Amino acid sequence: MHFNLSEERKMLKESCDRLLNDHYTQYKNHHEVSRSETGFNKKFWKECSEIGMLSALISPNFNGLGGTGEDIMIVFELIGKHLVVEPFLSSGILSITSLTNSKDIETSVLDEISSASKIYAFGHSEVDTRYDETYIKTKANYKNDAVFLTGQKSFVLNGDFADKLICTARFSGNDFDQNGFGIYEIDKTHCDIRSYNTIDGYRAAELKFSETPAKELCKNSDAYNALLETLYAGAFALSAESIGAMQVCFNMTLEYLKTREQFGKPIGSFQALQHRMVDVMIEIEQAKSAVMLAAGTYKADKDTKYKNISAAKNLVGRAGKLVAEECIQLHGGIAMTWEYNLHNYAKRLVMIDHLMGDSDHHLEKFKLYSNY
Amino acid sequence: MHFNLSEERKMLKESCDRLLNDHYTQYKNHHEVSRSETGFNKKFWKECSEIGMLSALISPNFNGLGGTGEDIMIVFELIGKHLVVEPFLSSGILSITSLTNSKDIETSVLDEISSASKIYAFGHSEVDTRYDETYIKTKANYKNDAVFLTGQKSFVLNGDFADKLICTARFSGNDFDQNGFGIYEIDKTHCDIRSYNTIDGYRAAELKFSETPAKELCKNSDAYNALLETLYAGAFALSAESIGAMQVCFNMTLEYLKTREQFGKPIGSFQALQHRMVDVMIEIEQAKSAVMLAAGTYKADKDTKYKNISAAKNLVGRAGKLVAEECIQLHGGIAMTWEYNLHNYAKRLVMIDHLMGDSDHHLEKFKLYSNY
Amino acid sequence: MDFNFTQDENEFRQEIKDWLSENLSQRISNKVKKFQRLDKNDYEEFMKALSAKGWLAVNWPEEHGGTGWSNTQKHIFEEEIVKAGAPRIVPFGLNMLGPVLMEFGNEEQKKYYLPRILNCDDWWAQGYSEPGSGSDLASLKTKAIDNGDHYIVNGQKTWTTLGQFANKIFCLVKTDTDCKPQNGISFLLIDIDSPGIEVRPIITLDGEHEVNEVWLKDVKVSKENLLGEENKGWTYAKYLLTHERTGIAGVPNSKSAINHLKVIARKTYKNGKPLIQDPLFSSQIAELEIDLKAMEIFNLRAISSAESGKAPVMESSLLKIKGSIIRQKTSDLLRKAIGPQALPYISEQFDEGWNQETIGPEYAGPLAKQYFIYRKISIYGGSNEIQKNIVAKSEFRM
Amino acid sequence: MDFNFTQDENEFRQEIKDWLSENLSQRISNKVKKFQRLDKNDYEEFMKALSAKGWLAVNWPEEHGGTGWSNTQKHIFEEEIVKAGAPRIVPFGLNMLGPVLMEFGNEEQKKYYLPRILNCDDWWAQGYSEPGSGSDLASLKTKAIDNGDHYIVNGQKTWTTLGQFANKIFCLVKTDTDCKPQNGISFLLIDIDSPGIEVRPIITLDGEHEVNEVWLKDVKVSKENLLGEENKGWTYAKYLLTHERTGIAGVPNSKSAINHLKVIARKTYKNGKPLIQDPLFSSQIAELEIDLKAMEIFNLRAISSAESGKAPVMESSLLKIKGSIIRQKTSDLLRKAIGPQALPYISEQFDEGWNQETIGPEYAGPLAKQYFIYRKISIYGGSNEIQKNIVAKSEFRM
Repeated sequence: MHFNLSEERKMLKESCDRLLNDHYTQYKNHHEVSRSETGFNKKFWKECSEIGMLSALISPNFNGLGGTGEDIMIVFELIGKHLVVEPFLSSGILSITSLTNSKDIETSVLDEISSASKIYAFGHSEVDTRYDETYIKTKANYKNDAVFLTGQKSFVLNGDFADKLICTARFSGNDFDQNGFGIYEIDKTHCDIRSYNTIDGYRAAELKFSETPAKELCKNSDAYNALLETLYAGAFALSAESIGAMQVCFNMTLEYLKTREQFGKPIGSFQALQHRMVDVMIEIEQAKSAVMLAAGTYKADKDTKYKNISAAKNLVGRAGKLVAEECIQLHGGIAMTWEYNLHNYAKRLVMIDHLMGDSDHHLEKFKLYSNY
Repeated sequence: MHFNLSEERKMLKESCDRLLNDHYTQYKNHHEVSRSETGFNKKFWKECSEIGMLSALISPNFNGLGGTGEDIMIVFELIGKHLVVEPFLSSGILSITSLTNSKDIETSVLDEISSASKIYAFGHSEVDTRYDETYIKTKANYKNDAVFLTGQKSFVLNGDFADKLICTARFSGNDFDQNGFGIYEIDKTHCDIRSYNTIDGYRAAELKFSETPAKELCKNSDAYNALLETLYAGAFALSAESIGAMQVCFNMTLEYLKTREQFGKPIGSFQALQHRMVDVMIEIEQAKSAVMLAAGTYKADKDTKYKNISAAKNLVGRAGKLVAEECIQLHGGIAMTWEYNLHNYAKRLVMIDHLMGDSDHHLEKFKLYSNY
Repeated sequence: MDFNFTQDENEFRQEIKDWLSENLSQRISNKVKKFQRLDKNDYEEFMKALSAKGWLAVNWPEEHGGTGWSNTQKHIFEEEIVKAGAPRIVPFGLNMLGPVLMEFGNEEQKKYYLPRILNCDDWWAQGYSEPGSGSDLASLKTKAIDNGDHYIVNGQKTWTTLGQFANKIFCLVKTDTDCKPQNGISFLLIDIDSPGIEVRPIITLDGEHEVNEVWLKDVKVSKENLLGEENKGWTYAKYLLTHERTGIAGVPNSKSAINHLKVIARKTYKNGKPLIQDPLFSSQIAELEIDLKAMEIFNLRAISSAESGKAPVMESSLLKIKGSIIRQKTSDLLRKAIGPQALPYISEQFDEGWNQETIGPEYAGPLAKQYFIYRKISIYGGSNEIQKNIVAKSEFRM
Repeated sequence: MDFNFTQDENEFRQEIKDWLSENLSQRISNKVKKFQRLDKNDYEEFMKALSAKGWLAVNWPEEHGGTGWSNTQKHIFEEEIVKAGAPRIVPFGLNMLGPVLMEFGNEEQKKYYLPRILNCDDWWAQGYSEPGSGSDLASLKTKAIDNGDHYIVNGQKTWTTLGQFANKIFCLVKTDTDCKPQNGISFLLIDIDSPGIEVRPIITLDGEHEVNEVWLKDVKVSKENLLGEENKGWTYAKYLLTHERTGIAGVPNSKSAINHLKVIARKTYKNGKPLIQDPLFSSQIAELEIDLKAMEIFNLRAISSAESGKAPVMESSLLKIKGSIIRQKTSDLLRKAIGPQALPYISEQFDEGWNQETIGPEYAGPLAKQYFIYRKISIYGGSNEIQKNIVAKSEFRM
């Protein structure tokens, strides 16, 4: 048993960190990038692909160079550390996972993604879905050999600038059925797209379809399984991302406590604040540990895998909120300003809890997979 | 609107406090009293009655001198302050409430209780009842004009030295039915009694009956209503008792923080401890306020009454645990010794949560009565 | 002990309600309820109406044009204006400067300034905090140098709420640096359009402009504008800070926020059932509601004890702490309730008259933003940590 | 990163299991599982069996008769003995004094004392804490006065765990009072039956006798029994405290406690359903279980980093804090689970061989008692507050 990264992975981590560091100078421009017309930086995205950050997310079975829990953890911790707005989650994790869990997928499709020549988005959440896994109202209408989608996906990360959209739609059963839905691919050009920014400075879109021609990727139990794999892959990647952001918050706060003076001494010399910093530190270490456990069992049987990812997402949700709230409070007024970078990390930490199931949702899932 | 006690009640409070103070010198002997053969102090009990502490719990309609929420609050805060083991709760609140909510009750019975010439106990909880209000397995068997009880009541406060026992038993329906049970009076001599001490130094008993002759006090919806009134009266009195005990814990801890030195200064000068004391202080004030609200609406419509008592019992449960745990922790080692009196208060605070519904139970009841 | 409002108090409440329903414009209360941005006119429209009715200076004695209301009446009034969705009554002139002027100002100052506050002629800003001294007033650096009949003021103030609308600012300045810091502070009343003053916006983490920095460079301030005595400003500043804090717990705001939360939890579904029926989520709401009910009584106890003449200093600090926790937890549950609907941020939604379709229900729009900005509640006006220090010092005597 | 135990480690675990099933008597493990009082023989029976097998001195190097095991092996061993319901290995001689002797003792002392610890000939007690110095060792007052070839010791030690069974005690004493407190401390090895020593019981809040006061009055201690150099005791004391803290989180104990909790929550009914299906209660268990799973990995990370030579000082403190919180929360849920069944306290239930009927299920008996006594976990061995101070000082450098 050991917890060290292999030499190879250390190198991956270092080269990615360097690239991200250069690009996101002072980590200050993620709002600008995501508010730009394109919504992401194409050149940078290409560079990420070139140093292997995308193929690190794909298993060798599909022509990738990674795809293990550890690879995903490394990449997404860095994404959290640098507040990267490029579509790693939507194209790199959600779309790739749903594609690789579909039938007869061609490796060339994945190559397009990993080479950054195509961007995919994944649409599942509808306006009322909240975190219900199979609450799908978008309709799939089969006519002869073709299928057409009608409905609305409200919270599609990077859904505006993606080339292709993968989404869930229902062809039978009631709105909650685990059966009777499929995963489909549709072309961006066939959707009514409304683009918006999220409160934490990322990019998403609401997509409307009306009898839009689609391509079936899988359906029924295959679709259910692929959907679960996708949602859990997303929850796992977000958990790792959260760790990166927590660490930045902690470091910024520690630095501030050492330099900011009140009543003639650094505020970090006040015992009440020190003790709260230790509480924060403990929860960050706990969250890290939970993510490591999920990473280590990412290829295990599904019950174990899902249980540990739900544990991680639950803990990361709780810890992320604690870190966000305590780091703001320990800073005081300056943390309330737009100018000071902390709020961007705090927002990301909290909003991660709004994606792919919040801490309450994953607590229930943990119970489910632990046979409570 | 005002929160002051009337002159009359101030006098009641002061005279009771004086009596209890004299008796429970240094508040150190409640274990001895409850471990004595009688289980309580007869002389003291008589004195309590003489200064009106018992009739303060009974409404003028039944020949008492009080019985309002405020009266009960005043008496039970003092009981908590002095860790009184005499049967105020069992005889003074639970039995009186169940009797006054029964049909055709004679005032003379209540006079016997308030004059301390008879002690009643109330038995509802069976071994598996937990806090379920109507989970009753003890059987009532009606034969001609008579009724006989068979079963077991496991957690009867002061059930060993009481003269009479009032208890619930079921004559029809399933174990959980709100109908089909009654409240009965039986004679102590007809029970198999096993006496024991509780972890917090009080006295209770397990009672077994087998075709024991009983007297019906009420049944069906009357019994259900009387039972709810009784359980809520108990929950309210315990909430007030908790406030008295919390205040003692807080004062002891504050005193200790001021006098105990470590690293060359009083430990109370450490900011981290000060801040935690403030947190404790806030929750005590909150708990007091919730109990006052419940006292003020003790005669209101049942939904309002029960909602506010459940709110108080929930908050007192949470606050009591916080006070118990924090006061021990802030003391350190000395609080772990039998010799130092704090543990008796801490134990009482925590065990109050095990009587008449814990904080989770009352949270659910609060939701019920608030139409969630 | 008596929990009921008197007949008179109930009638008083009805009078407030009736007046509000006629005099608070639908336009403004709509903006407030939708968390839209208020401009100077919005505030002034409502305050002028109150002023005309004689209800603006809630905390002032009648001799100065105040209401002379009891604390209970003030509490009722506050509850009703929050319920009605009124904008808040801007407190800097009315509740901060006003009482200090009455206590320590000279006759001319009182005669000149008090009516102007009452008539909304002046909009005062607060010049207390400085970049280096958040909670530590004694360390302030803005200096006023005696220059005959006037001072020359140099320095910087910050966290000046709504300073962009102000024409006046009251400032704590150092007039003596050779003594204990507390002894060298004076209290100046300054025109904000004096040459050398610049008000610069601070954009807060929600992207909004409500607070400001105020830069003072060689600003000439006549000695007539000194409040009270030179170097006694510390006393006035403390008087201002401890005066009138009955509303500090924010009970009416939390009440309406929890109601809002329950409405949303009824409209939001989880596993096919309203979220309010979800055992875990509803328990979080219920616990909060219990805490709030208790705090409401705690607050009334403090009000009632103030009524009988005791200054509720310790209670104010405890209520400020608990009040901030409850407001923040409510905003936390609000954002949690709506799940992914918390994600979209459409800044235009918070402009008056915006009527496009939202992503998700309209109520979802402000909730995440609100959660983040409400972090300030435990920071401003003396952070919760400072409040705890105050209580420890005054109550524990440690 | 690799989470799997190696083949060797798995075999090692099996070997431990097998040995325990044959060598740990049913009688003792029953007492442990029922939380009954252990006497000196119970401890020694198990420890002597381990000693005979060569497994007693888990943390000692092989040259001194230790196992020479890796940290991972120690961790596995610890897990298995907890699972099996073994009494704890009394640590005062083995894990506290032993390492200090090896590092700082002279040859004679090592030759004499180490084998006696290994063979359970000596039962050591710890003489660190004093009534006035809980967490503040520098302030201790027990004095040793130089009297030629021996010292005369006077003072009082407290919190001496299982001191009633000990025949030896190691004590920190002041040998110089004219210097900085830390510089005047010496480390003495003392026979507990020396004239002038009295061991008095401290009854803890659960009514049990596990800790003691040790009074020393004019106790003669030969200078041969000085460990290391005079006035260097502070160094040895710190060495002792920081040495070997991998088990500090109590992971195996919490694991078996949570399993116990889940078993009880399956047997206990609420509204006609097993309590483990109650959404609120099961969520509290699940959150705790998630925390524990995370802490187990955190603990393994610390062990693995210690394996590669880094002293996990900061991790030890964090694990001690979190470990105590998890154990205490588990004991809290255990008492909550059983409702009124937590009330009865029958002291005789905790004596060996007691077989009367209980009030409520047998497992209910110890749960409230355990909850109260487990408050000590966040107090002893350096309270959580002291741990936080240590982390702040060492990691934050503040």
